[in-house]
Amino acid sequence: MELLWLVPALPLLGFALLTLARRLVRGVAALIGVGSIGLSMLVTLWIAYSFLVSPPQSGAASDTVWSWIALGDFRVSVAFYLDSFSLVMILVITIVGFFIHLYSAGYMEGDDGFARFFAYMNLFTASMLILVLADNLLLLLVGWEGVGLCSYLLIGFWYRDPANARAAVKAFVVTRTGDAAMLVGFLLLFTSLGTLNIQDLLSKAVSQWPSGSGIAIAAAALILAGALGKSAQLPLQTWLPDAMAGPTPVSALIHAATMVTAGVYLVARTHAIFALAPPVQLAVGIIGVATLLIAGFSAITQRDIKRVLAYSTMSQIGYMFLALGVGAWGAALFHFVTHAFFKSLLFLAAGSVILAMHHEQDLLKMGGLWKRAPVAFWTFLVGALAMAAVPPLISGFSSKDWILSWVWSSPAGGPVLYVLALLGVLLTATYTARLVTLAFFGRERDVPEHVHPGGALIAVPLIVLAVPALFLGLIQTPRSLGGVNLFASFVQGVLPEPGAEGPPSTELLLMAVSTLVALAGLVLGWALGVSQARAHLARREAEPAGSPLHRFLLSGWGFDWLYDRAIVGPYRWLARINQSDVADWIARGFAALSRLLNRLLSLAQTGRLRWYATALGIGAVAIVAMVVFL
Amino acid sequence: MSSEQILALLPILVTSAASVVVMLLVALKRSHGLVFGVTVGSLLVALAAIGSSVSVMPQAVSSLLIMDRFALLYIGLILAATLAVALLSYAYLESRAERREEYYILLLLAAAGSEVLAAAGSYVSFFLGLEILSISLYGLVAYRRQTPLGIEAGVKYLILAGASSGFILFGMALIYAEQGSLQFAALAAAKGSSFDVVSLVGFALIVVGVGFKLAVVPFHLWTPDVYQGAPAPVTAFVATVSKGAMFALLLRYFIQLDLYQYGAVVLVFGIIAALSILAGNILGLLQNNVKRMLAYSSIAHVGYLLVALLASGPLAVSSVTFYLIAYFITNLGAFGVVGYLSSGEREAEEIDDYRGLAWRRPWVAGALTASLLSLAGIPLTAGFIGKFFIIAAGAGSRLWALLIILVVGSVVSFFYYFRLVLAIFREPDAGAQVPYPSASLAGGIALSVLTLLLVWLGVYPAPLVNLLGGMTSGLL
Amino acid sequence: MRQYPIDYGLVLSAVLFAIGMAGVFVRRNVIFVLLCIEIMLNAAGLAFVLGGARWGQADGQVMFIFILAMAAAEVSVGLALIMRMFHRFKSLDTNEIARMKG
Amino acid sequence: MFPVFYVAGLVALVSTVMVVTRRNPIHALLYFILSLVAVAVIFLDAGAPFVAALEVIIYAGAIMVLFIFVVMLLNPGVALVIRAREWIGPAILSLLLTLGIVYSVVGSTIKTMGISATTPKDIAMALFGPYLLGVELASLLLLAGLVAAYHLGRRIEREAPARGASLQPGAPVGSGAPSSRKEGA
Repeated sequence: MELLWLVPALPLLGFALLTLARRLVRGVAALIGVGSIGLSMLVTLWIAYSFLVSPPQSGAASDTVWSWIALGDFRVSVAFYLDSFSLVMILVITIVGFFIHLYSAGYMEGDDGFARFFAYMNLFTASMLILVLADNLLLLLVGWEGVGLCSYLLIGFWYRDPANARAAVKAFVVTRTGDAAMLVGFLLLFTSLGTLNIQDLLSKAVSQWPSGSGIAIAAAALILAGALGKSAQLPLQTWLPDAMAGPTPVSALIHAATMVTAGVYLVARTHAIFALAPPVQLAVGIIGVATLLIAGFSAITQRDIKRVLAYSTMSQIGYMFLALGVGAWGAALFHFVTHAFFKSLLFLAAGSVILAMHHEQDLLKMGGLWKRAPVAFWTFLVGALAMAAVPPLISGFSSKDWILSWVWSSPAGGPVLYVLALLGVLLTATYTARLVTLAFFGRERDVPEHVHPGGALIAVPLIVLAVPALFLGLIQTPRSLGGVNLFASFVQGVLPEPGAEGPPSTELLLMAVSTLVALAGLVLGWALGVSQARAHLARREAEPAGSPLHRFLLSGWGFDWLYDRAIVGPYRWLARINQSDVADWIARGFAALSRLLNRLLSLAQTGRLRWYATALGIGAVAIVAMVVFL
Repeated sequence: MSSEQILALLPILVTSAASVVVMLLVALKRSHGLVFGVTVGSLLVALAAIGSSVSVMPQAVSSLLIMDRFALLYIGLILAATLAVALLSYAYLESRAERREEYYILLLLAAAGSEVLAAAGSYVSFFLGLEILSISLYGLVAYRRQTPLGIEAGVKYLILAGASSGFILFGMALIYAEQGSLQFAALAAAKGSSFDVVSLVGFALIVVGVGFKLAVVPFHLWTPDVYQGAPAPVTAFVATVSKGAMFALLLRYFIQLDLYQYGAVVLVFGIIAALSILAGNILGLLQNNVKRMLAYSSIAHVGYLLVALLASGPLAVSSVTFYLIAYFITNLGAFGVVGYLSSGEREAEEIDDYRGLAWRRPWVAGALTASLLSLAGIPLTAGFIGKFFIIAAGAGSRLWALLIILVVGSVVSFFYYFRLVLAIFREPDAGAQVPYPSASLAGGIALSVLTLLLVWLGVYPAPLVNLLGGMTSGLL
Repeated sequence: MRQYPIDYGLVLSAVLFAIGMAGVFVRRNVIFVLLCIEIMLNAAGLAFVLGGARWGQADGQVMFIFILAMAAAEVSVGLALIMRMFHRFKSLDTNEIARMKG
Repeated sequence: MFPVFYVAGLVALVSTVMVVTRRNPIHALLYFILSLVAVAVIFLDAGAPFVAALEVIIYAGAIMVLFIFVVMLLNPGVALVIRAREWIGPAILSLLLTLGIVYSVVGSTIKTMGISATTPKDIAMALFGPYLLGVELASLLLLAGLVAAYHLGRRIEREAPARGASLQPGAPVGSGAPSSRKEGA
């Protein structure tokens, strides 16, 4: 474990090199940028190997690098903590991160800010690694803020467009709102428990606070607020769709390996505190399921391929929060792992599609791309099936099914949450199928003559990532499908399960139901995609009207009309309500309030000396009055 | 006066003697370079003199000045900040059609006044130090006496500072008439369990004057106007040294008289702190003038400092001082960049002047960005550690309401700090490029040292924290 | 020992101070504003001297002398600045110098 | 019953109100001088003859004269001829004040007032004993005033000379005044 510090240090070194040496040859910059993560990945693999071969005695190891702040009894060190949980995290971050970096070397080839891009990406990965390895809250905060800063830098990477800059500021400010509350939560923990060390903190909390006590609820709620911001959950989710302004590999990194999963990590890491605060834990589940549904509805109506994926991330993270809410910590982590692989795959494949489309992101203008960009198509298909949770090999199926079974059987779960989650499954399958249909099948609508989906640097990461997206589910399968339990047993020590599992028959039944629902969603999504594509073509070409029968057939047996009334209409309605982002109102309200107060207070700044002097007098009178009469 | 006392006073003596020497030099020959050299040299000597003063402290020099570790620490801070201001002023003054030499006399005198404030142990030295500082500042703020804004700022500052001096004096007079002594220590001994009403009113009036100098709500209205109208290096001085000296005095006064036990006093300061944080940050929100924006941000930062002051306990003095040091470095850096980019004819104060700075002056842009990040309290800067200490101290004293306001205010402040950062990294307009003056060596050195300190304190604050723990323990 | 009305003296100084303060708030002519500040300073000086008389100390009068020095310095700088202002703005009205605001 | 305090206090009060309410700065200044004299009488009455003298000599005699000087410079149009009815107020107040002084001088001496007078010697002992450092600091204060007033008051050269412009004689205000204050303090 002595090498642990190298894991974040290598990308950090890469960042430093790339920043200091400003005029690098492209190849060298790529070598440093990708190589630092690659080395970090190798170190991580070595650590994982030794962890598995000779696990540390207490199940965890920590490594103090240096003492950062020492003030009396108060001591904060730069120290890293490794247990099976953080090991899984760093494995995913470095592996997925490495392939995203590799892909970027191809994707960003012509960009002016090539070296700058890799510098930020390295810093981003390093921050995330610091976050998950941090031994104390302060260091965790450093990683947390670093992640925020890098997301700001990367979303605004193409800063010449003011819209991108706005999106960057939005992401930063919205997540900061949650961070502020989280900071207070950390302070509450620190002052009431007297330490910043996370493990000490958790054990003290468990021993000192009774379950359901006010302080535990307050602490959990405040931490949750921070997690909601970073993980883009209701009501702080609004920054995520706009964050698409950054280059596609950035989106992949934000959505798969870093940033949005930080909230999941934080809640899972402090799960002992959440377990002491049942109302907050319930809130986690409810927020998760609400985000899952709202984001799902939004995803169905989006035209921009990356926005669909963005909303899908929100809804998938919603699953993780739902799992956290019912106490299925391990299942949440497992969904994080599978999601990291299939979502990065989806984003990178989408990036390839976008390249092929000459930076066109409108789904309605695509179509028929399956034969023009075969690598992107097949890998995207794998990712999409994983996300839609279609059995049996696909990784997303195992993790989602694990979550669903716990939602049903955990004491904190129940049928209501289960039904809502099932609706989420339907939505997920629908928007995924619609996406695939619109992008890859049907007639080519506005596809350019020459299509360049990218070279080997783009194809290789896609193919490599497709493998875990397909097969990763095998390490943790339901009992009726082999009952492999590798993952659960690996993280068991850190992330216990919420209770006893239900009988296998129930599990089988649940699995069948969810599979059926997913399949139904696929059909629905396919139909939706076909009808929308046709409508788009019809609008464009304004075909002459034929016989009624012809029109009936052209409109797809009237299904269009039916779907329009029965499904699309309500969907649209829900989505329209949500498209203006109901929850955005809170953020906007805060901004508007600040603006209003600013105007009011600015009225006082008249520039007139007489008024300034009078204000001095008013203040004097007020203070004298307070001192005398209080 | 014994030789030990003279030794203890050495930093103040050197500073005041330097002002006289500069004046004599001006009488012989006007040479900007020479005067600048003497000023910088004497400030360095005064800094070195602190080393010899340490050997004889704590030392009460008559009843007026108390040269203890606390005073010497703040004197060192004041001298270092004045040195930075002097370095930043050279190029600024050089590019201006204006007499330059008087500036250094006034700067040295203002520094001397601040040092007296930091060491004041009685109302007499409090008053005299304050007035030396104020009157030098009248001259400095209005130094651009040919420009309407300079005059406007000067008149506003003079009238309001004069009125606030009146408040302070009357408050002191009331306390003196009631207590019969002008010394803080005697008051602390005599007051027993509680103050009488007259003394309380007197104390409230002193708070008005102190609040004015610290620019806290509701005495903050002058701040943006004076910051805007004053030359940029003077603005840096007003924002840092003048406030820091006043804060040192407030801290000593607060602790010596143990004002924590008076609910009303604590409440007054709590309300002032809360209002300053909120009003300062909200006023900065839509500000397009960088100097005014930084003025509003400094109002909020004094609010943060007051939170730390109210959080009594072993962390309070250290955390106040640490934050103050971080605040000094950060604001000197920010205002220093403004001064560094201001040319003979115009101040670089509009946000558009900073557009694309990163492409035209990457190092200066780096320094400004670092300062802004530190103001915002982003980790790995001095500002973050400072804010962390404040929050830790506040949480230790369970000042939850204030902490929440502090956090809300910080969130609001990100908006305007990052607005400026964004402008810095925007593509510069091809057509309308603001002319920046040529780079100056002295200013460049000052800015690089400040930026390095800012990062160093953010990454490895432990040595300074240990030092502060030792330095300020004498007060408790 | 006669009872000298120290309290009334303090009340008088407070009233004088208040009149000066009101003048600072009300007057627009900057010369008057400066004059009103002098009234405030003088009132404070009165309070110091009376305080010194109450305790039979010289300290109050010493403080008065310092106030005198400060008033002199402030007035000389203030009047110089007012001259500058008059030359530049052709007015002594403080409302005229309100270019910076907001 | 020693009404001196009350009489002088009343005069100070009324004349101060008049200062603040006048339109003509010269009138205001005259009222202020009266107010300062009244305060000086209070000082005298309270056993502080030395500062009473300083109040008249420096405050009324020098600082206010400086004010008058500047008002005259800036505002040559100010009515310098003071009309008869404008004499009435100051005259009545001065008369009252004089009566008070006469009464106090006739009716008693400082010693019999029962308040121990502070002699100039006491003050000198305090100033150059414990407050020696304060005197030094006051000299710095005056130096600051001197330099600031010099810089601000100096005439502005039209041709904007960049460096080493010679000292212009005839600076309108400021350079002479503070040094005279210094002697007084």
